Amino acid sequence: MSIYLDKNSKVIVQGITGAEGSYHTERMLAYGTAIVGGVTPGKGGQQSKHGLPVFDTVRDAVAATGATHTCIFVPPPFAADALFEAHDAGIELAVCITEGVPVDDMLKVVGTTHGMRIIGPNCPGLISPGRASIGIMPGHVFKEGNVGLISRSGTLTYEVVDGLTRAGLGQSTCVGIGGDPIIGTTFVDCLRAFKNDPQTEAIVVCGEIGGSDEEDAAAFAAEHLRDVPVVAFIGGRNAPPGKSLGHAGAIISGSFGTAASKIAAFEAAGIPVAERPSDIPRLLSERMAAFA
Amino acid sequence: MSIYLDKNSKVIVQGITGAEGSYHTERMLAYGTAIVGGVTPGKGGQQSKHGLPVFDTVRDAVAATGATHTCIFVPPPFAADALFEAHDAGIELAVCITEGVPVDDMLKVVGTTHGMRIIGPNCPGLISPGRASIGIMPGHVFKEGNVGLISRSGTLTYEVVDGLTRAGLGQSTCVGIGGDPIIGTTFVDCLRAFKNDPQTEAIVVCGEIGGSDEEDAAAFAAEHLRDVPVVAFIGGRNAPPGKSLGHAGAIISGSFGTAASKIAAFEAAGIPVAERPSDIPRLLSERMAAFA
Amino acid sequence: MPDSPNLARMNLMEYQGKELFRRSGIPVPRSQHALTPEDVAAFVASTPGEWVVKAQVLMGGRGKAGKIKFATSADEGRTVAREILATPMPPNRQNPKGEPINSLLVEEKLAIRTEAYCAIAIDRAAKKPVIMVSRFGGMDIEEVSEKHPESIAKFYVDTAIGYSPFIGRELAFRAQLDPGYRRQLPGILGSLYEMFFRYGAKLVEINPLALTADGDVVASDAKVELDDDALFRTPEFKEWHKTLPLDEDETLASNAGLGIRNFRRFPGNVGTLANGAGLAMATMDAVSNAGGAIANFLDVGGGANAERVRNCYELVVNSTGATAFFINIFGGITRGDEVARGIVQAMAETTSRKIPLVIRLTGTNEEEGRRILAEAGMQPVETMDEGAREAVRLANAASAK
Amino acid sequence: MPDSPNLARMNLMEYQGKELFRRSGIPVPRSQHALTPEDVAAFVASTPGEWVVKAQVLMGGRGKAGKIKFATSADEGRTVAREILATPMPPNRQNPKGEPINSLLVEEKLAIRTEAYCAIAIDRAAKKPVIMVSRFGGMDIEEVSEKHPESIAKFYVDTAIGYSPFIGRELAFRAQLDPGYRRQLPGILGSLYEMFFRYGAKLVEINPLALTADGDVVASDAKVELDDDALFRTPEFKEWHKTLPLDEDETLASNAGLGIRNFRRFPGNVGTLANGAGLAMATMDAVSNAGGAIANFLDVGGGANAERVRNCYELVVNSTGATAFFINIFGGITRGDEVARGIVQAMAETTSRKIPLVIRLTGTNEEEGRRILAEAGMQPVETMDEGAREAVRLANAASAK
Repeated sequence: MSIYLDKNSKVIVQGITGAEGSYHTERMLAYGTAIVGGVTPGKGGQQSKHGLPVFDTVRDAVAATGATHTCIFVPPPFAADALFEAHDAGIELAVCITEGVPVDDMLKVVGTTHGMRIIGPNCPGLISPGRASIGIMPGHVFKEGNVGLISRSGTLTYEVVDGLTRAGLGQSTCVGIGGDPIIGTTFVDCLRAFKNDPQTEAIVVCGEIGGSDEEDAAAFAAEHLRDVPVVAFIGGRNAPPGKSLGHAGAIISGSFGTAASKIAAFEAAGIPVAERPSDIPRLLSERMAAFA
Repeated sequence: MSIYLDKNSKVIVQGITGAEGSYHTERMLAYGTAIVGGVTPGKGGQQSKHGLPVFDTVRDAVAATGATHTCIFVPPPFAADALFEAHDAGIELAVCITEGVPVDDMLKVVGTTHGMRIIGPNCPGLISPGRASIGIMPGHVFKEGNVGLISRSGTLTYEVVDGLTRAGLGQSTCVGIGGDPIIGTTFVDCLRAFKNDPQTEAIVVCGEIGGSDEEDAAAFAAEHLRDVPVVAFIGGRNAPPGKSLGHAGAIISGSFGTAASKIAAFEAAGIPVAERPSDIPRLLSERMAAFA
Repeated sequence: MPDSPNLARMNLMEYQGKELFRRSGIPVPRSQHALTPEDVAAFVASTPGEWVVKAQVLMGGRGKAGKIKFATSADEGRTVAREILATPMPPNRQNPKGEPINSLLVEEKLAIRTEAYCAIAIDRAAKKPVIMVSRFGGMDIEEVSEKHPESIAKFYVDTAIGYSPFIGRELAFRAQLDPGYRRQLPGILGSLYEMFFRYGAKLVEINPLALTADGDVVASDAKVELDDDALFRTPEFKEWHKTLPLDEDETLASNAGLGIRNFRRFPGNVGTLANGAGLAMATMDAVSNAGGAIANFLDVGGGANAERVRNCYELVVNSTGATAFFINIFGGITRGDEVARGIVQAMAETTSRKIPLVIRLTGTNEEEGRRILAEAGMQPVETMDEGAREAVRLANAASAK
Repeated sequence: MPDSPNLARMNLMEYQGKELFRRSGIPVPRSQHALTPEDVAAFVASTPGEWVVKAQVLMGGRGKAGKIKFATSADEGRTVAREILATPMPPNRQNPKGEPINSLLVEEKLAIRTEAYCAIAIDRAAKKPVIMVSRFGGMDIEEVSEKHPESIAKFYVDTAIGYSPFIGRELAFRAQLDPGYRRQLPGILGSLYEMFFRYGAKLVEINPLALTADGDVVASDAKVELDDDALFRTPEFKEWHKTLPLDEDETLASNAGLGIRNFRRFPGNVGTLANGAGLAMATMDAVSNAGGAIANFLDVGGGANAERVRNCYELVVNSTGATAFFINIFGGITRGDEVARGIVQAMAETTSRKIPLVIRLTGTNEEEGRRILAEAGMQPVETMDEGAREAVRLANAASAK
């Protein structure tokens, strides 16, 4: 088992004939993902260069292929529209790779597309190693196994996973939730899913400064994951403090999470925080041994 | 039992210090309705002339009284706002008496206030005889009993109920759903509730020309109320056809229901349609005898 | 009838609809509203080109009726304007009286490649706005609906989400529009959706939505119906409202202080008045069932007071063939005592001729109301059917004199 | 840092924010933007009255710094304008460099009865816009939040429903505003909410929101932060964007073709470049962990090509104290072969001085990338920690020379 994605998940690609969409479709197919078609308005009826059927609309694609998942590669001004279209067509899970989506667009999307899980935007996607990958993650770094991983960062995720894989710690599912202020799926959402996934035996949470998602994750873990080994990492520990947003920003929940506050939250929840990514495999192994 | 409203339902009145709100609050209290307070912005902390606490906001009123029902007497430009406020404060059922609410306001309200039942707008409210009344119905006409009644019209409802009461046929709940194009609760909603109400043994549906709510009700009854005596009445049988809306209107579902189409729908569902309101008690008694 | 969508009133003329389109960012041809042939001539003289002169009426079928003509010079403009204004729109099935022509729109003649149809209306059953698109533009949409029902693509909008461009894209594909529409339709429908809510519309329709030889998508006609109940939001339309032709019944109702939908005349001799549209219809039905012929529909509304009842009495007596008057009041929000006072006062004060009254008064404050009527020497009947029978009897007796 | 809300960039000056308020129907005082003392004098001369002259800067604390002054005559206007423009805004804790003053706003002096605070911001955790109101207007809201946290009333808006006037009404009561605000606040907050989405804001703040002696509610100041990512929607702001002061790092980043948030300098000697903000931060952490001092943060972004890598190299070499350069690429969307070509090309083409490179390259197309580097005589290290150690060693060695 895995969360959100397995090898039977039928996936379409919105923007399949664009340069990035086409390139990563090829890679996802190579990884074994069940990509069943793509969407490019005006190219309905054609075939993509991968031999996949192209549709004018998500609705057409879903009707013809039974797709439940979508991977969105469209420019930022059109990302919210692509998400609304996917939702309207009954898609269950949408991965939005696009970087630079206006935050107010996401406020509207996240507040209205109930019933559809969104990963991202500005994220590398998710992968259930050995089964399927949606997004842009380099598949060869990953290895099937029992560690669930959640990360706000893209390349840092690969870094951490690379270490896990080299240490023989395979992964159940790795989710890159994205670094934007408003995202569809949070750490807590993923933790809840991992909790219910029989394959996942340990969890790595890769956070970074800003926001309060890590603090929320620590609180959730303290309450619901007492019996699961969890290790955390916080990127940007040594980053000098950014400019203060000042004014209203500072008095709203979640706008000003420092590395110290996040580390303290995890430690209070009994979760060790790795000082460097390369420390994660050792800490996790120790933790797993302690729980065994 | 009754539907939507019983004597323990805690009710507030939005617009309690206005002329209509105050007058009908008095009548509702006299009927035995558990009115626990009212809302008039700026008069929070005062008492209404009925001795009820007045609050500035629905949220305050709900917090202080535990109200679950509201009755809205505010001018048309503020009706949608009053409904949004009730929804936000966690009200379960809102009766909107106001006539002349813009139809696009109601499109937004009905499409977004999920979880709150709305009766109306432009309706006389609902009454569970012998228990409680919300709205403007003349309570002395009604009598507790086992007939559920649903009507799009106000005064016609009283007419029909007067006949039922005189014939000894008491009512479980009577709902005036309102005559506007977009309303919160339809015939079908009420039929579903009556189906699940043990007290309700027979149902009267008072429709009128326009829309397709009667046709939908007939279809629902044909499928789900085969074992319940139902009688219908359609107002406006002899009304000469109105001006054609023409164009787009005519090709949309529900915008052009003639008396003939409604009568045919009920008859196809095995439901007798009374020719005049005064025929309803006899038809219903016959029907109840046949089902007994 | 009052509650029926059939009587939506605030129908805008083409030039008014296009003004809303312009304000909402929907492309429309260059144009000028004109009241006289001289206005047309002056405009064409000052702005050379090829122009279309169109009668501004609410009826359809202007082209077939010769009420759309072309002009390329001031003289030609004056001539065709005169021709158009010379006669009213001829009657058709839906508008048996035709329609007077009071103004013209002089509009840029477009080089049209093809035409489509789009509209936003309200679906009562779905409780949603519905956006409709068809590739059959310029035809009557009811006809299209009959002959090519599959050609009309519809999208029911969830108002919690609102409009997003994919809706227009999807509709363009589903309706198999010319590919030239694809880029522009999503934006145009978005503006139309925004306009629908901003101005409180019940229907907005662009038919035809033209695709020009240059590849532009332009609203070639405009049909907009605004919701009377939303006019408080747009006081700027009050002027327009006045320019729209009210029919005789609507004018009478308006003059009597009633809503324009609350009164309608018929050829019979039994005048009626009831409170509430449903009861008013049932009252008409009761008169018909009693073998009578109704003279009118009249819903006095929810908050009837003495003055309003008097006005209604006079309206019916003076404008219909009523020889008896059946007043049927069932009190909910309307209090029987007020109605009774109104009736007594109406009969005391009115200078109009007196016709026999049959009064049925029950519901809220009915005892007090009946007491007042009794004191004034009037006796109410007990039931609606009884009242209808009595009113028919009195009307026929009076008419037979 | 790049993903942090701390670096929101499109902060508008007061006069720009008020222009948006004006367009959005939010009441603002009469005012005139002015660049010179002569402009101020001419305006005051032409429009007699009592005027306030305010420095247009992003920093707070203008009043205390003497950068808000009054004028009732042209001469006085000229004099106070000169005084304000004479010196920059003095530094404070948040802005240790102060801020130059380039323009002024001349504004009607209001007779103020009392002041309140209102704002709309984004709550990341709730994923909702949050509307905030406090009766403590004119104070720093962070200070209010510390001293009177209960005084700040908040409403989290469900974007599926949007704003409705009850929200403003409820906030006015909960924040215990002067009753004079009640009638106008709901409309003002509605306009502010609409503006928030129309212009793609991250924060809109009115502090103070004045209640005048005449009973009008007016935005006395304006703080607006727009989302860079939404600027495509409002091309009219491009001009404004240019007028805002970029700091040196932002200017350097922008000139190198990077996003203004993607580069930041520090005092150390280890230059860094990574792809992705998370990895860039982790790279800085790795250098620190290896005992080194970083010279910069640099996120080359997701789609790095040869030219961009060269630009980044030159940026770091020419603008920081870096004596060695650690390139840390983990390929996902960025392909290792492209990066390798970029590095090779950068070193071949650059006219900047050469400093030792340490390259860590893995992920997508890493074999091809490494082959390219090897052919050019460069050898990548295996891990980030190893690379960081090597870069620190080389940097310290070079710096020691």
